Amino acid sequence: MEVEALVVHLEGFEGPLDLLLDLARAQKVDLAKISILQLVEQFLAVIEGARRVRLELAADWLVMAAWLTWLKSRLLVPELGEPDDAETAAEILQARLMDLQAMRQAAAWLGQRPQLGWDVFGRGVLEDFTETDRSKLRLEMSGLLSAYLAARRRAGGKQQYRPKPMVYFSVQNALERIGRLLGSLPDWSSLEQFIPDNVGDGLAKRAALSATLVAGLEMAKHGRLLLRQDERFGPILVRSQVAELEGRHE
Amino acid sequence: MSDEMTNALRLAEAAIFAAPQPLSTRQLGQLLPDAMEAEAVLMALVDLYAPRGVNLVEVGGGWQFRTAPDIAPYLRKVVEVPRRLPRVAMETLAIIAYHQPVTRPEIEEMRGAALSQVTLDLLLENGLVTPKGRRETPGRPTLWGTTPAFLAQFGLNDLRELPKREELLIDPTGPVRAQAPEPAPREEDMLARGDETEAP
Amino acid sequence: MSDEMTNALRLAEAAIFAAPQPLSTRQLGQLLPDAMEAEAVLMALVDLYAPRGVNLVEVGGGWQFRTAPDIAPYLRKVVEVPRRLPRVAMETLAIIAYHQPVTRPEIEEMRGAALSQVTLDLLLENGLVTPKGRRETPGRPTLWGTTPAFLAQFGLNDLRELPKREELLIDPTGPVRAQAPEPAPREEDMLARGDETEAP
Repeated sequence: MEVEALVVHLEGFEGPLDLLLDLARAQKVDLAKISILQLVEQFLAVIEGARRVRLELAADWLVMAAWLTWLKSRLLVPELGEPDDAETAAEILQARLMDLQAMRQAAAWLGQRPQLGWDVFGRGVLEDFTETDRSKLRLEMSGLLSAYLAARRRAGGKQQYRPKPMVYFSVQNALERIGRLLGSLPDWSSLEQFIPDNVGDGLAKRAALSATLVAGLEMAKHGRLLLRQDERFGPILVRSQVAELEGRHE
Repeated sequence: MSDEMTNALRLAEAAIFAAPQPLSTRQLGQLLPDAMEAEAVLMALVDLYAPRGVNLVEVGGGWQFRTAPDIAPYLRKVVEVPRRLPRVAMETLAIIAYHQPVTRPEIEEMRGAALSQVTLDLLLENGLVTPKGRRETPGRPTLWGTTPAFLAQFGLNDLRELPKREELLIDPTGPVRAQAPEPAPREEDMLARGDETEAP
Repeated sequence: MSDEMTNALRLAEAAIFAAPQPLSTRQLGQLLPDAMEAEAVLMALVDLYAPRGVNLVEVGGGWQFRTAPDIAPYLRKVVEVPRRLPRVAMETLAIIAYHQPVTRPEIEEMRGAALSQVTLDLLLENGLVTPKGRRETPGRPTLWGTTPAFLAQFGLNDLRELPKREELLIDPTGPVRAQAPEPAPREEDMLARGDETEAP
């Protein structure tokens, strides 16, 4: 029951620093003179108490606890590490607590001032004595230039360049064509023969050649035909696998 | 004046001052100590404020402080809210500025859209553009140019102070070149490259 | 009182009543006849309204009428009052006021706790804080600062009216009084104020 109360108590704090400040203030001395060691021990005791009830303590509480444990060990046995380390850390902690304390005091100072809309009120209804004169123009150079660019781009945009769609003889086409023609070629024949006559010249012709080669390689892989090239850069020859087997049988 | 009355007046004036709507006599009565009659307090307050710069007046079923009518004229303030030109007018103005003297069909061609009379009238009314003679071609179309008022509006001393067209990153020939039907040289490039790499 | 002064007072009170924002001494000076010193008129007006239900106060760099603080409890019946800011929001506001311009991670580090969106929204909704650009460091975090509404809300004329950090550090619960190096009179002031406000 008592421990439960402690957990609730912990949740009332806005994070570890908030609790530390509260503990520090409980020492009833100037923040600049508080005992950091005592503070650390108190904090760790609270955390330990809370953990006994609930393990899932928020990460920042545990991080603070771990750091304070380190600080405590250094403060107790300074010769273990560089004593300066612990002193600096203690000073930093003290400074942070003093900063937070100052800000809390500032909040309290603000809070006790008569606040507009709570403690004092301004005029509920406003009279408007302003007249609006819309006779003048507002023009800016940036607006002029962006308008110019927009107009010219739009005019230009109406004549947009669209490349003609290019339809090349594809690998799919080549697979189909070779498959269809292969049976009618009993002996080795040039791969180029499978390129249709109507593909055109230049890029289209080269695309068709590549597609046919890829299709040939694919079909060779699946054992439907044989490919042969007798010399470097020489013509690539094709023969149906069926024709090859039949040839062997003969 | 009794202390009671003084306090009632303070309370009443604060309530009327702070209320977002006119405060009715009944509402005020609920705020005041029982003995005080709201009516009497209000009358006293009206008298108190009568010679001042702010008067207590009855409006819309309640009471409100209002600036004394004789002072209102001193408080009147004119706020200039300059208009902006519509987009179309701005574009037209820009084209006239950069291409003057220019005819209406030329403006339309450059904007890639028809130019309405409303837009041209708007520029004329504001003194930003003016006719600059006619072009001696069939139909003798009017030539348009900008005015000194245009320069003043944009804080320019001279039309030459406008940023140069080239600086604006427009490539006027760009769209035209792109329109060319055959990107022949590029294709040649590709073929040449193809030759090098294509080793059957 | 001279007629001239009476008229000046009428004009000044009307102008301050009507202004949506605190009216600065300079603005008032522009309204008044040349001979009248705005400063003197304002002082007379402050005195005139001091005992009344509505007072003239200096806030946010200008002058504004506000209801007298002692009347607030009665007015809350007439005027709708929003909820007071929770402690987290007040602390966050204090940190922003003292350290502006300040980033959210800096606020969180000072409070040693994450800053919830609810808190930030609350301060923004009340118009107390506003983004003040970005810090030119990686991630370009938004910088936060207080608004003129913050000054108006807390009846401050200027951010410099906030107590100094050293003054804040005097912990009224501790035996600091003798040790603090602060000049005595100010310290006494602060302590007195601190004692009143420090409600644990």
